[in-house]
Amino acid sequence: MYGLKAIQEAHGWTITFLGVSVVFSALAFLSLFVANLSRILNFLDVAKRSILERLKSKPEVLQEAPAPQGNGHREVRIWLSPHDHEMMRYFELITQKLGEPFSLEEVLEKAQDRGIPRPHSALYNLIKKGVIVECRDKAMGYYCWKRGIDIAVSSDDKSPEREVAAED
Amino acid sequence: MYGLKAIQEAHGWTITFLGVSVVFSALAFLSLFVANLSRILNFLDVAKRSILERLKSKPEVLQEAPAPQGNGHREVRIWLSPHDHEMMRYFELITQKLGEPFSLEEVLEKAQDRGIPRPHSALYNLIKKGVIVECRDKAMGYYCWKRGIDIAVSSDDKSPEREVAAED
Amino acid sequence: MYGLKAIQEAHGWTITFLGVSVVFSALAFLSLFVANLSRILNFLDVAKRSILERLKSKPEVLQEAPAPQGNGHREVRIWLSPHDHEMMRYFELITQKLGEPFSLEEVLEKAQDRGIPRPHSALYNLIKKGVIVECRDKAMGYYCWKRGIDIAVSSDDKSPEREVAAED
Amino acid sequence: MELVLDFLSNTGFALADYRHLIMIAVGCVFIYLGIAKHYEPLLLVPIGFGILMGNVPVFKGFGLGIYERGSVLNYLYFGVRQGIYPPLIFLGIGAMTDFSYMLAQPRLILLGAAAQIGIFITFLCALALGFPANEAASIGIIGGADGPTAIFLSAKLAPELVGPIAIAAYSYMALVPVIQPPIMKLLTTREERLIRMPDPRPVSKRERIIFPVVGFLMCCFLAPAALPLLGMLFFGNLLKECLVADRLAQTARTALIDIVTILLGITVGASTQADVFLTKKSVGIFFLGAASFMIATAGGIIFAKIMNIFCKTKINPLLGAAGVSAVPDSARVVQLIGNREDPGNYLLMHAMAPNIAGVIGSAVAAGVLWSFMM
Amino acid sequence: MELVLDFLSNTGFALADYRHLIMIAVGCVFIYLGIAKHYEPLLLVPIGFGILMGNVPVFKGFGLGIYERGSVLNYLYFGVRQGIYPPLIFLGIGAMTDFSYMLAQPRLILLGAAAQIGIFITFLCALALGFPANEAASIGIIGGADGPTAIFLSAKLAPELVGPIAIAAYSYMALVPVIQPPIMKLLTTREERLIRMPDPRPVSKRERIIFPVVGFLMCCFLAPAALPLLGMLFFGNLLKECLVADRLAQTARTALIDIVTILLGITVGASTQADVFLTKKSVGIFFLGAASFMIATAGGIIFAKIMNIFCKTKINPLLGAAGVSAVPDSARVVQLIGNREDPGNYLLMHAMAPNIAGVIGSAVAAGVLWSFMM
Amino acid sequence: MELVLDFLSNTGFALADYRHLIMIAVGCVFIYLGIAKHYEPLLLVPIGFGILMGNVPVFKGFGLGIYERGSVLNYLYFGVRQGIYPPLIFLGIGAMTDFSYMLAQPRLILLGAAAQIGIFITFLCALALGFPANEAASIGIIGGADGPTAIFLSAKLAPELVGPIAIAAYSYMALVPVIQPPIMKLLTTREERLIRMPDPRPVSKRERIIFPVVGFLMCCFLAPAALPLLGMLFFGNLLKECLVADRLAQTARTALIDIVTILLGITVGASTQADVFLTKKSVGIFFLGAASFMIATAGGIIFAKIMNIFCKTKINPLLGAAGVSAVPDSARVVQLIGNREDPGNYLLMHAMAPNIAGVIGSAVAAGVLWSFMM
Ligand code: NA
Ligand code: NA
Ligand code: NA
Repeated sequence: MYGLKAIQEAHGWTITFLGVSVVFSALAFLSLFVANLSRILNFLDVAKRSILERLKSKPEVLQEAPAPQGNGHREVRIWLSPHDHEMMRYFELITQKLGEPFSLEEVLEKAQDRGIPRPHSALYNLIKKGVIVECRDKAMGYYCWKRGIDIAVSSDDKSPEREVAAED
Repeated sequence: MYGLKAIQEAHGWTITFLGVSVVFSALAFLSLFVANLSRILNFLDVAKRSILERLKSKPEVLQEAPAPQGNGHREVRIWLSPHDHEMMRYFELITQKLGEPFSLEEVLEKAQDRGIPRPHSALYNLIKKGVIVECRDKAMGYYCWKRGIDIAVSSDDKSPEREVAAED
Repeated sequence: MYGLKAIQEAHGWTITFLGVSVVFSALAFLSLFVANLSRILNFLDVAKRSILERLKSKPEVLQEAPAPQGNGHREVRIWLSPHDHEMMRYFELITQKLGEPFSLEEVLEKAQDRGIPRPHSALYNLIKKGVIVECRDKAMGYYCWKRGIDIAVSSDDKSPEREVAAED
Repeated sequence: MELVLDFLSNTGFALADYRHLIMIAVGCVFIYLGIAKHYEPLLLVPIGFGILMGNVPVFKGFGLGIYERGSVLNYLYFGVRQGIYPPLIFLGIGAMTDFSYMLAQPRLILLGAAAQIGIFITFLCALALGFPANEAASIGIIGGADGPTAIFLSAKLAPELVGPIAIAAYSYMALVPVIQPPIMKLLTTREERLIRMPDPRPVSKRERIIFPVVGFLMCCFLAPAALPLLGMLFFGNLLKECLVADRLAQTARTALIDIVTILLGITVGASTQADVFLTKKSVGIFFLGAASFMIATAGGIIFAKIMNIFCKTKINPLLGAAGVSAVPDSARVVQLIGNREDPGNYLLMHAMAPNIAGVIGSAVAAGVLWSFMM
Repeated sequence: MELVLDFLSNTGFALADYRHLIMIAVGCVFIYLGIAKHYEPLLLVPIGFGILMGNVPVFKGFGLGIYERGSVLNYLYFGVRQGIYPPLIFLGIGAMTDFSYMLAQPRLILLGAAAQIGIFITFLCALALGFPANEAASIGIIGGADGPTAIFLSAKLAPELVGPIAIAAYSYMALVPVIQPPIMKLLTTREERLIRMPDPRPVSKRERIIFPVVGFLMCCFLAPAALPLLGMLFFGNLLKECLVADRLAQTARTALIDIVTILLGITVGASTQADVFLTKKSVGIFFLGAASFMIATAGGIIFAKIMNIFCKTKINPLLGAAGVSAVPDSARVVQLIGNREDPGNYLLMHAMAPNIAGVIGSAVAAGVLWSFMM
Repeated sequence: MELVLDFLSNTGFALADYRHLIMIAVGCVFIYLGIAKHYEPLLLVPIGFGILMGNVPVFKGFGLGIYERGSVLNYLYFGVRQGIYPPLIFLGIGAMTDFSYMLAQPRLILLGAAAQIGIFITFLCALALGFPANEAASIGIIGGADGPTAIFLSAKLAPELVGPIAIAAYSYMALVPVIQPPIMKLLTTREERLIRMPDPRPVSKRERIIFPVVGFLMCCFLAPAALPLLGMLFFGNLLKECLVADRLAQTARTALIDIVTILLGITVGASTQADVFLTKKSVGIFFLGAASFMIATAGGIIFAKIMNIFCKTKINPLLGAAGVSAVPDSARVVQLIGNREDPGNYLLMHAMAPNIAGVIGSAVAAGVLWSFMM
């Protein structure tokens, strides 16, 4: 069978109509979703921040490690911006693999492999804040995570995430 | 069954005779072919060159990008030796992967990985001839392919391919 | 079926008893073996050394390449400690892959990849003893194995293996 | 003596006929195009050598040919015949592709949909020319310009046509720099080709992680039959973007995809055994395949021009041509053509958006076609 | 028109019911935990996405579902169903694991045996709750805290439960930092947690080469059914330690294990198809699995305390908790808890000894259980 | 109680007899030779450990042994039994081997042909000793000194002999530095051993690309049955030399060949299950295999001496010994022996020519033998 008759016999028109519709609607849905995704996320961020701001007027701290349990070791509280806190989580992940104590060079190398943005400055921040310290007793030139500290996340910092996103 | 009788029964002699013949003829053919391969290629090269030489006496250009279409951008014509032209094609392949603008170091590294002979001098040639230029407007220290030029291949150059082959 | 009856029906108690016994005995055997492994090896080493010591009082050489066959090339005999000899075997393995002549840097890199302990000092030893020499006739800056020498293993050296083991 | 003659009559020299020689020549051309012209070398070289391997004349029944049970090539071909290799390749593609160009410019996604019109028009043409529906669908998918999708669909619908369809698809994908430019110039004015696109906005990490999950669910709820292809594509991309599973993404985009590409290339090539391949049908497939590519290119461009009627910020209609997928060749062609008119116009990264959308689009189209043929 | 309706009735939107949505939510939670919480991301992300792929609603009989013959997922699932993937993963684990911590402290090996008590007590509980013996054994092995072993045993004994058992095992392995600490604190005094362990002695290269050979023979003479798992584990380790075959070890611990992990993760995830997974049995499995983990943790700790009665050099009983394997998470938890009490107490490398012994122990336990069910 | 006894009677300790112990000792010797003596460690270590795995005594019918359907080892052995692994290894070898030494010195190719005489003479001897033709051919191929080829041919012709033949082939390949030197010294004079070869000419890139294509067609037209092995060998080499597909060559010579080597080694080792392996036939195979190696070595050397009668530029007859393949060990032995006489005589790169030609030669010989046995 040939020609239009063959097309009709094989439901050619219906299939084509449905096929084109499905392809277009699938990609149109995707397009719509993508177009609004950043808006949705931004909205959620704003909502989260406004709630946090309201909370901050009272307890001043967003997220906090469990309170010191009377063993005298956890007297230091270190404030990190949300961005630094996120970076800290990444570096924790990396150092878990490398083991402690770790060399900064290795950590930076891994961080670059994983595409973490601006690892040098992030690592420098963590050292400056005292979250990562040189562990002299164990091995000169190697670094450890500071034990016995509370990490608190402050929200009054400007959120640096967008800047980062603009770069990577 | 044992002994010569077993051999005969299993067509041992025929198989051995045929086997040895086939192995020898296969490798002898290969040997012959290999022995003459470079001669054949050289002959083809010479033939090609002599034809090109004859053509060159007239149009002076072997291969040419499409003529400038009146948009004023394609006024420059750059002459490359066949060898440089071949090198240009390799580097184009590499930079397609790296994206533009590219850093020379990355390009050289890739070129070495791929075993391209003497990449430094080849790249230097292309920059000297102006085929690759520093793209200052985009990113300092990075290079681009020069747009709006005609690449022409000259055949009057001595063919440097043999020298290269002698080295790798 | 439920409860204890189901357990009994399925030979639950026997399986559990046997299972726990087998797991424990397997790991206890392993534990015993591991605990004694180093002792066994040490004992074998001591035995071997004492036998060698006794032999050394006579022939002075443990292991020796076949004697020079009158071709005048094998007049030099080089004494290596067992440890250096082991190192030599590793480097031979590496250089077989790299081909001769080899660059020291490449060899060291490979050695580090393979986790050979303290490759720099080992390689330096071999060069100092003249087992590896610079091959000036072939390629400046590249090294070869010295030809025409006899390698002899001396046992009067302190065995450095334990020191090494203590480090890696 | 009889044995000698018997042996000689089973050498390739005795068994060869003109069809083997034609196919061997075709194989050599593939290898030449891949190596000397750099057209999709990662596919043309394996397929070309596969064509040689499939067309060395062998005695049938000996267990050497790709269509004989128990031969090595037959085992390796299993992954083609059952559609296993294409999803694994999609996994690798997902793990190496940066979707952020697409996320940054959602409206360009529609161009990737428009170019799929080539698939369906070719499907209709094939029906009209008398091909049965399952073969017509497999032929149409050539216009998707996506090798793994074409192999997957034809393995499911018309297994005996996998060879010609794959060869046609990869040939035209390799010839994208030859096929597309004339159509692009014909359908656009110089003014249109000079349109510059605004820089894409940066895309945050969170968006890039959420997209493959939601995108997968959206597409596969609409077209469940696209599951094996799109599932793996989006999964690969999630592995890449989530960073924490980077070692898996790394393997997926190197060892895994390379191994599968080698096996797929060599067996697809070998499946072009002369007696199966050199038929009238193959000629039809090649003609329809070419038409499919051209219609797809035109579809993308024309749709971009239609969008320009409604959009304030104009789209450079050349980008429509990138909707046929053929990643990343057609994007590169767009860049090239745009660059010729205006050396400062960098279209490449914009063209990646419809390019990747085209991959998704043709996988969805394959899913729809498949679900109708069952 | 009929065709249109027919098509629409086969989209995911029409076919979905609440169970699909539950499972999709579960998949998203897995992905979230893996990416945001860094819980075993190499497994939770693939399994999570696999759950999505297995629970996009598809028409049965179409050849898409993981349990339908001839579907791509079904072919990839073959390696799970036949227990082929787990030994290959063990090969990679062997090639990446340093056994020397265990060799240095042989008495800690026993802690790895003690923690396997969880397997057998759970087995008894499951029997008592009415599970047939083969299912009870497969449920018990969850307490081995070792994904590949659990998948291997349930593939052999109760293939229809592979999905829930694997999901339970990996969930709890991911939740080790949540499950173990309270039990560890409950069962130890502060003084015990403060015990510092002496530095492990160095282990020579010869010991490290001889161990995998002899260890393999010992374990497999006692429990031959552990052969596929332990053979590959010790073989991988021999490749690593012998140095001369390092390129094989290198591939085993990168490309090979990564490819198998991807395929295992995605198919184990997809095997949780809603109608197979959301059953009363699964609920029972999850409860028993949790119990199994807790009992195992307790078993290791209590055994360490018993050993302390007889040993002169005391063992920090926290190390007992590392006997459940879950490499290396439970070792890390031990380090963490020990560190909280005494920031200078480095338990991690000591905890690696029972951790690895626990892997061997649960493989032996799996062998024993398997041999009784045949 | 019965269950306890039943269990105990199924442990390895109860099931073991002297044959298992012999084989375990053999496995340990293989591992020792590989690790301590550096003899072909990439093969001896996996095969040695495989021998251990295959000879842990297990209850037959339980689904653990390599010859039992459904066991993990049985699935992995599939690639050996069907001859799938050897071509994949050849692919990797092609992608890592530099053919240019051979291209530079075509006359040395003939030495690679001459050494194959060992295959055929051994074939005749085996026939004379009463082996049936298919087994005799499989035994003869041991003299090809090429593991994958030997496994491929015996998998096709005499599957039950794969174990002993592979073990014999790899043993003698590992022992090349022991077997060859005396023969080399016996058959050559000091003057001959002192012959220095002229430096090979440089080979252009075009030659290196054209060779694998034409070489493949030539060999496989003559001996079509060598297609799976030679096709993959030349294909791998084309991938390597064409540069544009380098990432595929890179994977073929690392991840792919390593994975296949691991699986082949471990299963070939395990296929030496005591009751199948320790037979009179195996003893015969080992004797004939050794003879085969010696004849092959002698064949290559004598042929080189014959060629010297006709050639102006003399060939160092030691190079003939490299014709037995055993890449690159026999080439290294040639270098070593040549070096002993004259420390300035670098024969290694010359020896690579007959070495590689020997690989091609034995694959052709395997093809011819196979085609006669069908
Ligand atoms: Na497309
Ligand atoms: Na465990
Ligand atoms: Na050979």
